[in-house]
Amino acid sequence: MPSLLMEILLVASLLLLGALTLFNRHLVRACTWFVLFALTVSFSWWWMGFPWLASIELLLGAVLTGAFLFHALGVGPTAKRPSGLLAGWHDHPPPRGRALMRLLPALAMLAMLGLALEDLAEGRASVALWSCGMGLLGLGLWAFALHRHLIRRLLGFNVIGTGIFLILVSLADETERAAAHGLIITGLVVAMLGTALGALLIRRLEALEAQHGRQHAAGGHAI
Amino acid sequence: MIERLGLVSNALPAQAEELAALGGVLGLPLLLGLLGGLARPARGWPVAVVGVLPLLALGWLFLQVAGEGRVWTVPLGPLSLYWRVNGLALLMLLLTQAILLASALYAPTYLRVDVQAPARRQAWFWPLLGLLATSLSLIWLAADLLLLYFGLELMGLVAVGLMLLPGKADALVAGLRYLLLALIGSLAFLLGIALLLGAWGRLDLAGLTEAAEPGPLLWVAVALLSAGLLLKAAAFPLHAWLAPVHAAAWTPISALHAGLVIKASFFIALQLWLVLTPRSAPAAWLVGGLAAAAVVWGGVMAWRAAKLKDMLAWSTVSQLGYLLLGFPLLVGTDSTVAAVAWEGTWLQLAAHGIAKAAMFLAAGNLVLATGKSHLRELAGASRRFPLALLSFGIAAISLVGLPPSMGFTAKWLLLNAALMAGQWIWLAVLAAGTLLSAAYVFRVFRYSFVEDAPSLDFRPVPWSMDAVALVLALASLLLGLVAEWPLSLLRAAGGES
Amino acid sequence: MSQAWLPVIALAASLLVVPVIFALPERAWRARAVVNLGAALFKLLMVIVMVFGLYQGRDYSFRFTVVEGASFLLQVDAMGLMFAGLSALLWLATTAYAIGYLEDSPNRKRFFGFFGLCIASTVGIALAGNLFTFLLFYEMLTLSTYPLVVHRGHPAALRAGTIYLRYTLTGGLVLLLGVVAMHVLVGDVSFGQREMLADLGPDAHPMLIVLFVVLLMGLGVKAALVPLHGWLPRAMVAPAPVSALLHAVAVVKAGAFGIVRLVYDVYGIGLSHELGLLSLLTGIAVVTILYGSVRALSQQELKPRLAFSTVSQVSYIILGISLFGPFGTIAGLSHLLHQGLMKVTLFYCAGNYAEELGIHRIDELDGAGRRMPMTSLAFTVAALGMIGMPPVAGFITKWYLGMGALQSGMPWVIVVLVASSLLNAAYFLPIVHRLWFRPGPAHGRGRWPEERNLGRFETSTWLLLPTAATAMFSLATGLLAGVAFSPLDLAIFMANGEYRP
Amino acid sequence: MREILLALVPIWPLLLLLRSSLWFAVQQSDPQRLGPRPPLLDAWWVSAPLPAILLALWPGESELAVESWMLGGLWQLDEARRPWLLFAALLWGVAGWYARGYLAEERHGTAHDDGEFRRLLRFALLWPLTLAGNLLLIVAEDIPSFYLGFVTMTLSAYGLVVHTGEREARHGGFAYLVMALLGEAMILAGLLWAAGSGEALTLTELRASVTEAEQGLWMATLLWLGFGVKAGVAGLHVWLPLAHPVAPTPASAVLSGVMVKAGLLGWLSTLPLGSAEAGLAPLGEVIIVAGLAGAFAAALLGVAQRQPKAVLAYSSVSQLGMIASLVGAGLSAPALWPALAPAVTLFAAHHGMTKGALFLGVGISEHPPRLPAWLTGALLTLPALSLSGAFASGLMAKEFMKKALHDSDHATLATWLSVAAVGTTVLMTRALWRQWQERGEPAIAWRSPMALAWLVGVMLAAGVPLWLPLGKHVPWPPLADLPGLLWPAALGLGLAGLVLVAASLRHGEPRVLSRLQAGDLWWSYAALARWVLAGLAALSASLEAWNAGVRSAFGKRERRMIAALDDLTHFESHFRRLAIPLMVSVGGLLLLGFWLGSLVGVGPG
Repeated sequence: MPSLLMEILLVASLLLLGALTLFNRHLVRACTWFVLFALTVSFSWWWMGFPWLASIELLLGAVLTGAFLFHALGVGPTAKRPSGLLAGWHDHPPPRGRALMRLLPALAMLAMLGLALEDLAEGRASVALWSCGMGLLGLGLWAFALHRHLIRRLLGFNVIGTGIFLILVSLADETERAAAHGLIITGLVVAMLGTALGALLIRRLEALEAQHGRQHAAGGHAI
Repeated sequence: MIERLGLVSNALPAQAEELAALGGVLGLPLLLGLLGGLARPARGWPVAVVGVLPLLALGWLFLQVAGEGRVWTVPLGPLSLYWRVNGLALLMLLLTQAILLASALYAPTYLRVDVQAPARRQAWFWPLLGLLATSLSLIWLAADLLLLYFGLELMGLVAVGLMLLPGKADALVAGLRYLLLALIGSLAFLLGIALLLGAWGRLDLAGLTEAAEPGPLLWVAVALLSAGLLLKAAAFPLHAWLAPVHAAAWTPISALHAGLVIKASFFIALQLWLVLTPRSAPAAWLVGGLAAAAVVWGGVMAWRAAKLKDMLAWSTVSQLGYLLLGFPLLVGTDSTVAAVAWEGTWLQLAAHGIAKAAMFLAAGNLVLATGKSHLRELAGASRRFPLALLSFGIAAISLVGLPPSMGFTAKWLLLNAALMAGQWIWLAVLAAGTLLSAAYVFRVFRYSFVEDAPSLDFRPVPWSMDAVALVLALASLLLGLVAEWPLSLLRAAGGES
Repeated sequence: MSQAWLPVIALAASLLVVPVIFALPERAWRARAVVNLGAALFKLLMVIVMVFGLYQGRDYSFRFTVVEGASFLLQVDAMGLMFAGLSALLWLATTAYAIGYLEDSPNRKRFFGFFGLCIASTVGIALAGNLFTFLLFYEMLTLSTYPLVVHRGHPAALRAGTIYLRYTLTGGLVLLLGVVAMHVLVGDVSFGQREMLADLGPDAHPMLIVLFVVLLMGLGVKAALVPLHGWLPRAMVAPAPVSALLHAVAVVKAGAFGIVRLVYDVYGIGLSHELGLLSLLTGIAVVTILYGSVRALSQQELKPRLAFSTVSQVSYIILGISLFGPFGTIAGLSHLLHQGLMKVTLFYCAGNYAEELGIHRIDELDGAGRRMPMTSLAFTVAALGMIGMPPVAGFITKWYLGMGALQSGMPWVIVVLVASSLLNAAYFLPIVHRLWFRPGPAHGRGRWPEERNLGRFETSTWLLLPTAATAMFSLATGLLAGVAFSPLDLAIFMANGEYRP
Repeated sequence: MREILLALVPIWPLLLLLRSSLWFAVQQSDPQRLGPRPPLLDAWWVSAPLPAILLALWPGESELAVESWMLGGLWQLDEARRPWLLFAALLWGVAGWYARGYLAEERHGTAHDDGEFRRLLRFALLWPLTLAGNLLLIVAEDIPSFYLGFVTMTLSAYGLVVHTGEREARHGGFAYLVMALLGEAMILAGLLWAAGSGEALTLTELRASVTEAEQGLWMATLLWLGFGVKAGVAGLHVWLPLAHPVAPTPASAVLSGVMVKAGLLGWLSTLPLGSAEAGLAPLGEVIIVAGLAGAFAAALLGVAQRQPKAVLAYSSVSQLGMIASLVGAGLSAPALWPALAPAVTLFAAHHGMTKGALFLGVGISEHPPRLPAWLTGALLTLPALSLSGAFASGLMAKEFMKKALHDSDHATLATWLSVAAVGTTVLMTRALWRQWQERGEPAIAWRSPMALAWLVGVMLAAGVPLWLPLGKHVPWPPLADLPGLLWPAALGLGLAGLVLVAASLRHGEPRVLSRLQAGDLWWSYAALARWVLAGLAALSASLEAWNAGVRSAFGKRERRMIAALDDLTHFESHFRRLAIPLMVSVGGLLLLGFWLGSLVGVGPG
């Protein structure tokens, strides 16, 4: 019973944190929410009995990825105000119609997954886990399609990744756990590296554009 | 079909010697890359001397399999990894090594001559190059999804890293887009793997062949895998990231990327289809439709492109369409058709790899020599840079698919297969592709033959750069006549079913 | 050394010249001339050796597999040798001519390199032993002629080059599709294995007809059959030796030769006749002959007029082979050579006029016979040959065409022949008249457009000798048509082979 | 020896030609040099027909087969060819000799005037070439050689016709060439058709082939018309009166004397005369009618001419019409032919030599030799009388012909021919009258080549039946027949006298006559030809325009298409923006494909 309660709590908090990460208007805050989100994920791994995963998630997901995100924003321990150009740049929230349109891919993806999992999920333990994963996946995809802001897209990517990891774990048996963990670890490393590369790139881009005096141009690049 | 892929079900644990050969093929490039990063060669010849080593390792590996395909398992903790060595893998490895070696030979002089290549970034070039070689080799050799995923991710990140090396704003923006899309693509790939793992509990391809049963789950999994891979392979509607990336990248990297990197994704996708859904012809036809669209759209865009490198990048999109035709011709067709299409597809892959690499190198020489990147500014090039233009032209012959080039032989096989399968529509696609590619390629020559051009400043490039491009181009031309040789390699180690 | 290598050596002789020429520096024109002429002579020698070998019944063939079901095959038969001989002979002449023509002009290295490649492709086409190999060299020819067409690099040349490519590449593509279909249908057909298609039986006949039409469309572009001839008059902007080669030996002839191969060696004349394809060819040829002649009438410049004349004349070859019976075959095959000799002469002359006097338009030719008698004489001989006047080679063709027309039961073709002769006369004789009988600058009226005194004689010796030589040859092939190894003799030899197997 | 002579018949003139042209080449090699010119029209040059004369006089038949010559050369001199070869060669010789004198002024002018030299050089080169062609066609037995000779003669004679280069000359040459080409075309068609249907290579086989062929009548018609252009068949004769007056006199002489006979020889060589199975009788009738019509019409038109050479040309048409009617008789009544053939040959030779002498006489009347006027006049009148059939060879030929026709159902033809002779007489009178009016002052020595050649020509012409190796004896007409033979001449003279008197009374010539230009139908032909040519040109131009139109339309469409494509490239940014949705939809699409696949159950094997 407590495990079920805990499960529901975790799922709810993960979804909530994910949504906050993705849709918070304030970028620095969104990044902060992301760190919290990663911590929660790490906790979930630990709680499910995967301490290795939990520690790696803690290190790569929460600490390093968070650090790189803040680096991209230009927020550091010394400078409280974000100095990155991107931090000051906001997506204009799209009109509602378009926002709903952008939801379509996410829904399609979820539908596909639902179709696939229909006959598979029965008898497997953690329905909550994969539904949480699917929720995160949907949210992430929507955000990714909706936003054009680079950092937000990086965030979206990380959230989607987490969703997929959750689904993966939910589907894997005891016997397949090793393979699943291999995949997840690889994925985590890739996500971290990707974020790191993205963050470094953003900084470099800013430096270049500051050099050339093309303010705001970076945001103008459709990415 | 499984036999062609070398995926025999009786996997044997790898012996020490075999393991060493495998390690040599995978590890040597990485080692040499690190070495290169430390030494930063300024001339081509040390690279040439050292670059032979991976080839030797490859030869050793070839001796290990001694004429038939093998699948080895290598235990890694609780996991056991599956490796497949057969004719196809060897052919791909050879292609990889050849193009890599050419790029590596070209690079020192290029980096020295191109003033815009900062020294600090040059240091990154060599290790990344080694890493790319390793990841590619991994993909060719991997026989389970975990290894494939690992290789794919590694290759994707390294490719982005290489693309970003010039450090110019355009390159960065394009590279960022590439990075994000590649990451999303690999997520889709991962999701597909997750489904497969969940359903059948195993990731080795040979095992999956036996275990997988058609049904919504398999379909969704393969659809997700394919979508992710097609995004990485720059297949038609998902190709948008490709051209800007190439326009800004360093020449040898463009050559590698167009020649090998996107092919790896295609390779995995085709392999998965053949393993998991070898009978779903209608879906393969849909891919064929994408292929047709790719051929036409890529061709049109290349034709209208104003810059030389853009043109080449778009031509990659178009040529990838030819490769995607392998899907309808290989999936769900009978074995005689498949036999021809099989050879045609891989030959096309090799042909495009070599020819495109040669074209990029030659184009790089032209751009470097004129200092201009627009087609129009090539006026009079035929008089001033005959060698670069000649290399470009010879490679273009293969690209267009005119005899006696490799591209022609591949197209010949594909046409044969299409006719044998009664799929006439692909004839039209190949024909349109040929005409479009001729149209865009000959634009270059048209401009280069202009005689009354103003005499611009230009600096001749060192001969070694021209030589590398020329050798690659000649290879793409002459291997068409002796195509039986690569094809026999393809058949040799277990390709024949 | 095995006999199989002889065709390979012949091919390599012209192919290996190319890298040598590209390696030589631009200024080394003497070395280049030596290499060029040496290779041309060597190739001529090889062809002669092979001709003798063939008459002694030796079998030269060289084969290796390219991909499964398609092999690279060089083989020597009478038809191929005839074409190889033509190309070898005219290569020699044209090389000499080109050396003179391009004296002191830029990009000679490039020119001669691609020139050699062009001829190598022609030899390849001649010696190709199956459709696949033929296609290989056919496309190579397209590519190697493009730089020659655009050689001058001015907008008109570039435009012409683009149009040339549009036509020929499309044609090559169509041919490729046809050849692939042929391979799928019956596999690798060596030239001469006619029974393979005949054995397919009547069910395959509709398919075979469609295939024939496809292949014909592919080949017809190069053979300049109406309505696929549009590139030819445009390609006139090329330098004179190129035009000469394009019209007389390489491109146009390659197309015509391909059609000859298609009819005789792939389908076999019997099957072609049975399928009614010969009538189709006759129709196309007749239309082309008349259309080309009519269009030539209204051309005011020399080279376009010659170009349309080529359109018309090449179809004589097609007409010849489309007439069922040995005489038609003889006419078609011998015209392959005759037209080459005569047309090359005409183009040399046009080049001489342009180089020496700057003449491009026909009305500038008044009285040129007095200034350049040798050239004008050569022109007259070749023009009379084109009209079909004896004793120039063209008469032999016309004679056998007439014979063939009756043999195949189509006497109306004679009307076409006569009409074409009259039209030919109508556009050639005025030129001849202007040359000899109209007073012009040589008589003190007006000035030549751009006179340059190129040599001791009427013009440079390099230009004059090939012109005179080919004119002599076209006269001799007609006058001494009965001599052994003359084109007519070869054609009769082949026709006997076709009809009395 | 005979074979060598036979080979030399066409080759000797060509060697002479080569000699002159080599001289010229030496000249050309140094254009700056204006030293002494090589002598043109020298004695060697005149010797061109010598081998032919020798051969014709050499007894015995000869044959020369050269396998490698074109399609297999076969040259022959048999008894049928001998008279033709002899009279042709003789006339060529006489005319050549005459030309040396006639062109003496030009010859002297060459030293100073380069243009003059070139013009004469052209004459000197083309003369032997024409000669070679003419002689070749006589000795040729294989069709290609025959046709080669015919074409060579026809084409190179153009150069002789336009020798002076004046406007009339160019026009005459044009008429000549156009009609000749028309003739060549018909000959070629007929030859190809006939030879093709019987796979014939020699003229004998050709005649057999025409006999046997189903459409023999049409082949024969083509050949008749084709050679008829040369032989002046009514309607196709128009070039004769145009070309003759403008050509230099020696050229006119050979043109009218020998070359038009080539057409006649063409008929004899290609039409199956005397063969009963040929079934060409209808054609024969047509030929007779056309011949007679030509004979009369030409006489009428000729009288109206002012130029003596034009009158003589019309007379040639008239005479050739007569000969043609004899040939027609041979076709319509094959049995008659063996008797008729020698008559035709004799008539042809007689006309050739006489007409040659008459033409040479025109030059003589312009530049009379220093001889007594009565002698010159008599010598000028002699061939005229002969041609009218009132004297010498004419009388004998007429008698011979009448005899041949006598006891057949074509006896009426003889009467018609006699009536035509009236016209000839009138024409002769007219010609002599015009010559008298335009006579020049005696200027040249009687020993000069011109005068001597003329004298020889007149003598030879007068005695044709005596020396012509006809193989048959030509008897003198018995006195009893004379009135029957002479009345046309008498009547003609009377008529001419009347006309003369009338003319002298009216002081001048009737205007009707002056309106009849030389060349009669040519002018309407020219109009027709212009119309046809204009039509062709218009067709060609409209094709050109259509082509250009299509091209520009294509060009426009191409530009529009390229613009559209350029627009389309902007669409690319959508792909960039929508990458993720596109990826998902590709996935969905594939899923759909798999689902469809399971529905259809596709999957062979």
